[in-house]
Amino acid sequence: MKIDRRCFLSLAGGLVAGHLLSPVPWKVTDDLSIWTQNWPWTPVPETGPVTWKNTTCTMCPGGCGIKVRIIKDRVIKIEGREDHPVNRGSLCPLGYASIQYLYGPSRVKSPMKRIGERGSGNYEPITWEEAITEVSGKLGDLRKSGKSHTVACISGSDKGTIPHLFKRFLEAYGSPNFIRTPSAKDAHETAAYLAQGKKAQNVGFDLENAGYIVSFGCGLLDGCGSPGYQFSSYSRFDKDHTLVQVEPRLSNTAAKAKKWMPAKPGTDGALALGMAHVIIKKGLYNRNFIENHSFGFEDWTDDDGNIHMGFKGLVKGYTPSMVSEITGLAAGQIESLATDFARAQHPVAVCGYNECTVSSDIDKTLAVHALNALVGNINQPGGMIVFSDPEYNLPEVEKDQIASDGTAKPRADRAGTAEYPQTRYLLNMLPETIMGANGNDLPIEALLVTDANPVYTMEDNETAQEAFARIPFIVNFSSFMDETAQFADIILPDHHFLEGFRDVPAPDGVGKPVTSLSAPVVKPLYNTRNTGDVIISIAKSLGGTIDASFPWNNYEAFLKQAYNDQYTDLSRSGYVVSADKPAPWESAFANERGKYEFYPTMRHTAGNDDKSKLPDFRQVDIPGDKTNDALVLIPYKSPRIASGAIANPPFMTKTIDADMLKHERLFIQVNPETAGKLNLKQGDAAVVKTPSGEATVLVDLFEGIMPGIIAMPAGLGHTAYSKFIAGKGVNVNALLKPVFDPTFGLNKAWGIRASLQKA
Amino acid sequence: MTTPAFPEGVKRCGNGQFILWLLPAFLVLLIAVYAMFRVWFYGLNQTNMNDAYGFAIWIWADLAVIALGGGAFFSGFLAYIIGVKNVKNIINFAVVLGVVCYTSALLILGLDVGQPLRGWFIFWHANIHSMLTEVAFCLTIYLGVLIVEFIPVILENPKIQKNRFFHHMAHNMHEIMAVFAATGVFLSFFHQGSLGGVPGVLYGRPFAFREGLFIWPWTFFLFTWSAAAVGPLFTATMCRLAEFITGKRLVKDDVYRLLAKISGWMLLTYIIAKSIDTIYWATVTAPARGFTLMDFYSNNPAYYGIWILIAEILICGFLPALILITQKGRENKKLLFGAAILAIIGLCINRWVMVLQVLAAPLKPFQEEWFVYSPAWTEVITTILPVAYGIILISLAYRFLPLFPQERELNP
Amino acid sequence: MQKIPSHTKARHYGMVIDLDKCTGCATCMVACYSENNVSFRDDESVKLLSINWIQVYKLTNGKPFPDTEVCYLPQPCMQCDGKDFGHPPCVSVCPAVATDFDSPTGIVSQITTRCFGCRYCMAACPYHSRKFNWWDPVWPADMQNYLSPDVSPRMRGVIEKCTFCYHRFQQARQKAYAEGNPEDIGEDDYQTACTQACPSGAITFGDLDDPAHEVYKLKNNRYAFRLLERLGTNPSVYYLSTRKWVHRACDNYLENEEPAAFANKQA
Amino acid sequence: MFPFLYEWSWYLGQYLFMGAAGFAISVVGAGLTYCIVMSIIHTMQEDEHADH
Repeated sequence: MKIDRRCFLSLAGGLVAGHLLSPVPWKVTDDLSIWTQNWPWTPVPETGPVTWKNTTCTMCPGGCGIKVRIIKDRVIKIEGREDHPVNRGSLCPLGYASIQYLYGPSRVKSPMKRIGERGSGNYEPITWEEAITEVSGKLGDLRKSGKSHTVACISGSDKGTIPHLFKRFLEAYGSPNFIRTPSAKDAHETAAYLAQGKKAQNVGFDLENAGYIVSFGCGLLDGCGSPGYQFSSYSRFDKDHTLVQVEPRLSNTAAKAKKWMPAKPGTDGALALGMAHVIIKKGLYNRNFIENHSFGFEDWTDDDGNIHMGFKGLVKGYTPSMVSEITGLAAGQIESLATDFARAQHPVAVCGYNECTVSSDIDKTLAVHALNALVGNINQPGGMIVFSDPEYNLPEVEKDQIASDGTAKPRADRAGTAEYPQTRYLLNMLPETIMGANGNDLPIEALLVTDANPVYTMEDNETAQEAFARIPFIVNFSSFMDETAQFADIILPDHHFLEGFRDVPAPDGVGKPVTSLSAPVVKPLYNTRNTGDVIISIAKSLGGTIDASFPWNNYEAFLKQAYNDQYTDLSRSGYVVSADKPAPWESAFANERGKYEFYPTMRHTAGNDDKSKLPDFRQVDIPGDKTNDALVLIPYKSPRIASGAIANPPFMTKTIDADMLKHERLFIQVNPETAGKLNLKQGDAAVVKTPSGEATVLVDLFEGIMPGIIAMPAGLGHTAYSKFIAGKGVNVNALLKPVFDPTFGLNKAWGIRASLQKA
Repeated sequence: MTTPAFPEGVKRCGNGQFILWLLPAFLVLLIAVYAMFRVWFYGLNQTNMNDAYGFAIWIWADLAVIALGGGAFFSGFLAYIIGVKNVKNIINFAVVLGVVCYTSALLILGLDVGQPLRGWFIFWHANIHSMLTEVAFCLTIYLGVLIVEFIPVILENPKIQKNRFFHHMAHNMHEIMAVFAATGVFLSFFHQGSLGGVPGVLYGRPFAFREGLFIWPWTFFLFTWSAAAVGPLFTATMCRLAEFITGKRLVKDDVYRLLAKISGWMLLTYIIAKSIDTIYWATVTAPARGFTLMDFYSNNPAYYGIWILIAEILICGFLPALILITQKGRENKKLLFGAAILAIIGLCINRWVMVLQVLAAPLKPFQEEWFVYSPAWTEVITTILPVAYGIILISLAYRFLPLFPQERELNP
Repeated sequence: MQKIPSHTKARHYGMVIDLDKCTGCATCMVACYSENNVSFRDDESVKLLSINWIQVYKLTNGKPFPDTEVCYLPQPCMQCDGKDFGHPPCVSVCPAVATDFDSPTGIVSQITTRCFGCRYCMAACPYHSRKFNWWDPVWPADMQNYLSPDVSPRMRGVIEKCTFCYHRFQQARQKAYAEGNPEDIGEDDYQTACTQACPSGAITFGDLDDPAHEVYKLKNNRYAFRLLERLGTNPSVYYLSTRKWVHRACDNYLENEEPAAFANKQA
Repeated sequence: MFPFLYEWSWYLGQYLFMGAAGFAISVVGAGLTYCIVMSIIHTMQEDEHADH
């Protein structure tokens, strides 16, 4: 048969019809839908027996106990540990999301050596042996050339055995430069030292037993301090509890407070003095404490017969009407706040712990501490608690001549020098020092960075970055590819906290001496090592007295020895509370009078008059010029943005509200009244300019912010990590600038003058 | 030009001109098909829809196209069941238009679902409570009916007629067309209605929600009624457009006038019912849920506010209805088709409002802002696709099939 | 829709969220992502494209400084009972029975492998609780390792939503069966991930009909109300707030109307 | 759609809906079959005529 067109068509038609009548189309349709239900690119998680393991979260200094759900060596979920004394079941979003860091794209998977420009992120993997040889070789060379004191370590904390190992290493090596990153601890430690006489004390607040909390700008419910502790305390509040928030912006804490008192920013000290004025005037202070355990309340006469003004004399001038003028709050409001506070059960005044504005104003901190002293609520249930770190049971450091000489040299950050004798760490000073030095004589030749991300977190960020760029050799111990890691020459990645051991003492702001243990719940996923082990290895390869100062085979052995007989408890229950009760008044104060000094006699001051010793209110002159920069920019903390050394994991960024971030653009909060004057509408693009820098932002009209003030969230504007956080928003630290306290060197700035213009 | 492939006794343009005429339509079709495959391959992220606008321009186009394609069922109803003879002169064209509209509608539905390969679940795992299930069933079966109605028209092509079987087939199908038409009317009634039910049953959406009869909200009946009223006007308008393009008269004016008269009265009754429905909704249904009428028409970011309601009911409702029911209005062709176009716009506005404004209107008082959406190019081009595809199919049908029985007589 | 099997005790799970307590920290959201394998993308700032089973909204009273107040409102799927316990707005519209009302628990289910993505339920839900998978979910690096086997990851093109952590109910029920007392699912045996996670203790979960459960007491609180209650959706999620403006912000009222909790006061 | 599927429930609405759908399909199907059969018969009759 000849195949003509007709024949072909009928054949084709027949074939189609035949198939249509067969089960083939039905089968294909069915199979296709089954395929869509099992797409190979949609993961099917493997199932298996479930185990739960307890450990401690170290994503922030909060020290929360967590329980980890594990299936077949896979970490499935993290939840708060109900039986942990810090967080009692509560846990912040960062804790929940930290599994994303374990598996996430920003992990550093092996030791790395930089091959590209600083900040370019170009690294090549090297072996641990190579890495340690390189680092110890460099450090050995410096030491030999008499430059051991030019090695510094920047650490996010100075508590716990890992920072201790670094301190110990520097001591044996011969450098005084262990530097802690700025935090609320700076002011609290200093104030506690000045009033109570003991250095390096932990200052916490017993929020779980407090009845009336006056918070001077603390982001108690905004994710500052120890969120788990603060949230769990708050969760137990009932109608008899009162939280008063003093802050110019309606933060989450202010929104949940019984009373929000929007005092002008930077006037908290005056308000505290005003409250003291009312309390003293009405005689509502704790007579027992004032009479028997305090000094300098009344005017006093020194051994030379000079009469000095007491605290009472100081606050005499701070009448409600005068304080009202300074703070912008109504006089009646101030008076009733003071009265309610003093009359309440377990009143406590809290300040600091607002990690995005590390404003370490010693006067303000002393004034707030004094409020607690006035109502006799120091080391009392529901009060301000002061306690020491656990003491480690360790052998002395062996020092050779180089070590002794090196450690005796002045610190590169000028802390503890004649200039700032009462301050322990002054990281903010470092950039200036480095930039001021000439190229051959750098104060820092090598830098070790652990648990910190100063390239991101430091204010006046651009200068800080320039300074870091001048440091010839940077070693970073970060588990993640953060901004500082991108500056490093060598990265020696630590384990994720779910993979390694570490102790977690004295969580930020927590009113009890808890030490927790972070223990591995899964085997290390990548070629990482515990930083403790790495330090010991470096020490060993440097040899000599340095090696001799580290007689441990590994970090675990060191940890066990450090905690000695407490270690069993620590590893069994995951935490120890080192004292049931805080030190009683009789033994709490370590100064020569053994009393709480309202008049801090030890205080290092420029002049020697009473007013400069006493916590008088001194307005901080923030950077910027008043006429051109008519607004004031303050950073704010959101519980949905991790603003510390560690950036947001994807889950947290997912929770950020649409009025905070739009694609890569950040919103700046502006009062509608202010915006009206500037002709700005909701969503407008605008340029914010400060003496430190400028950025393009979007305008968010928010009634809850004081007119004239503009606020930006801290924790965005990262350039490193992964695409899930990098390039989103603006780093507020790049717009801020520190103001140094003339006698303490600490940063007193609570904001910066700024201008805002339509882009 | 005439060839044996063309209907008997009519003139058609040359092949070159015909291809040139189809070229732009083919171009649009090509881009639209590309967009379609993008959507199928990459998923609905290729559109600008979001979680507030789960339904968007496609669903509006779908509803509008089905309503306008309603001309097929209603003229079928008039021609075969009521027996209005004169309608038969335009019924073939109405059927072709119907086929275009309904195939487009199904195509859009296939495009709009997130998992097209599971689309058949709507039949297999049917939830009979869902208006969408009712739509899917009736729509699919009705499309079958339309194709059955279209087959004899195809078979009437002179070349095909030479085949005796097809000749008889065409004849036999014509014989029992009333049965098909009746089934079609039955199905159409339900799917036009259930399309109205789609928004009407949404009791979580007070802008759309209506009380009703048994399981059917009032929108069910309003949608059917409006499709029946405006569908034939659309058929007539498209026919007039074809006359304009071909430069020939295709149906006698009395056919237009007849359709206009029927549609006019239908439209008037519809718009009265719609007004009553709107008033009841504005004064009883919505206030019971805490809404005033103006809540639905204020702060709309598209600025049209209450005007959209005025446009729909007065300008595109009562006005064309009043024109069409008066003899003078029908006598004047410009007025007649002006009114028809207004009515068509009115119908499209109604479907627009019932799909998009329903989703745009804020519900939670703490979210005062309207949800805004602008379609992506993929959505726009695939929404235009039916037009291009319609032009092609209708052109081919016109060229090769005897769509207009009066054409020979009118163009000697 | 379905008959309750006679051997199973009918429960009516619901939630009470204290808005005066909620701090807007979003821990519930993150805990939910982690519990339910919710996917994420690099840009999540467009909330209408972002998958959240529970979403925290920010409400303000609109008053100028310093009388401004802010209230946070966490909103999961309301698990509406709809008219006559069983007809939530979304369930009756789903053409393929991919979502159903589970009478034994009062929970609205979502079968993602059944759903073909018509999004009619999304249009039906006044709360925007239903989220569409516009993209294929991707877990970068080794993140697939943290996925929980209890909840199937969803594929592109389907709707997903809060299920009140139904897998936890199943686990509790299994445990109860294993212990030989299938009826005995206590309040603590079944809690949703967000309830457990809330660090402020603002969320309470349990059987709304069981007087022994905390939610029973709380839902009868004078200041309890439900979101958009007047639509007749009959949600199983209750909110508490003593503030009138919050009540007003959560439902629609004509000018002369007052929220129920405050209208009675005057009478 | 069928009683053996999960979503089937034994009640009037289900019968009405599926009944109506089935009815419409049957009518159209039957009509079409009738036409085809009749056309075949007619064509064959014609062929017989032609043969004569």
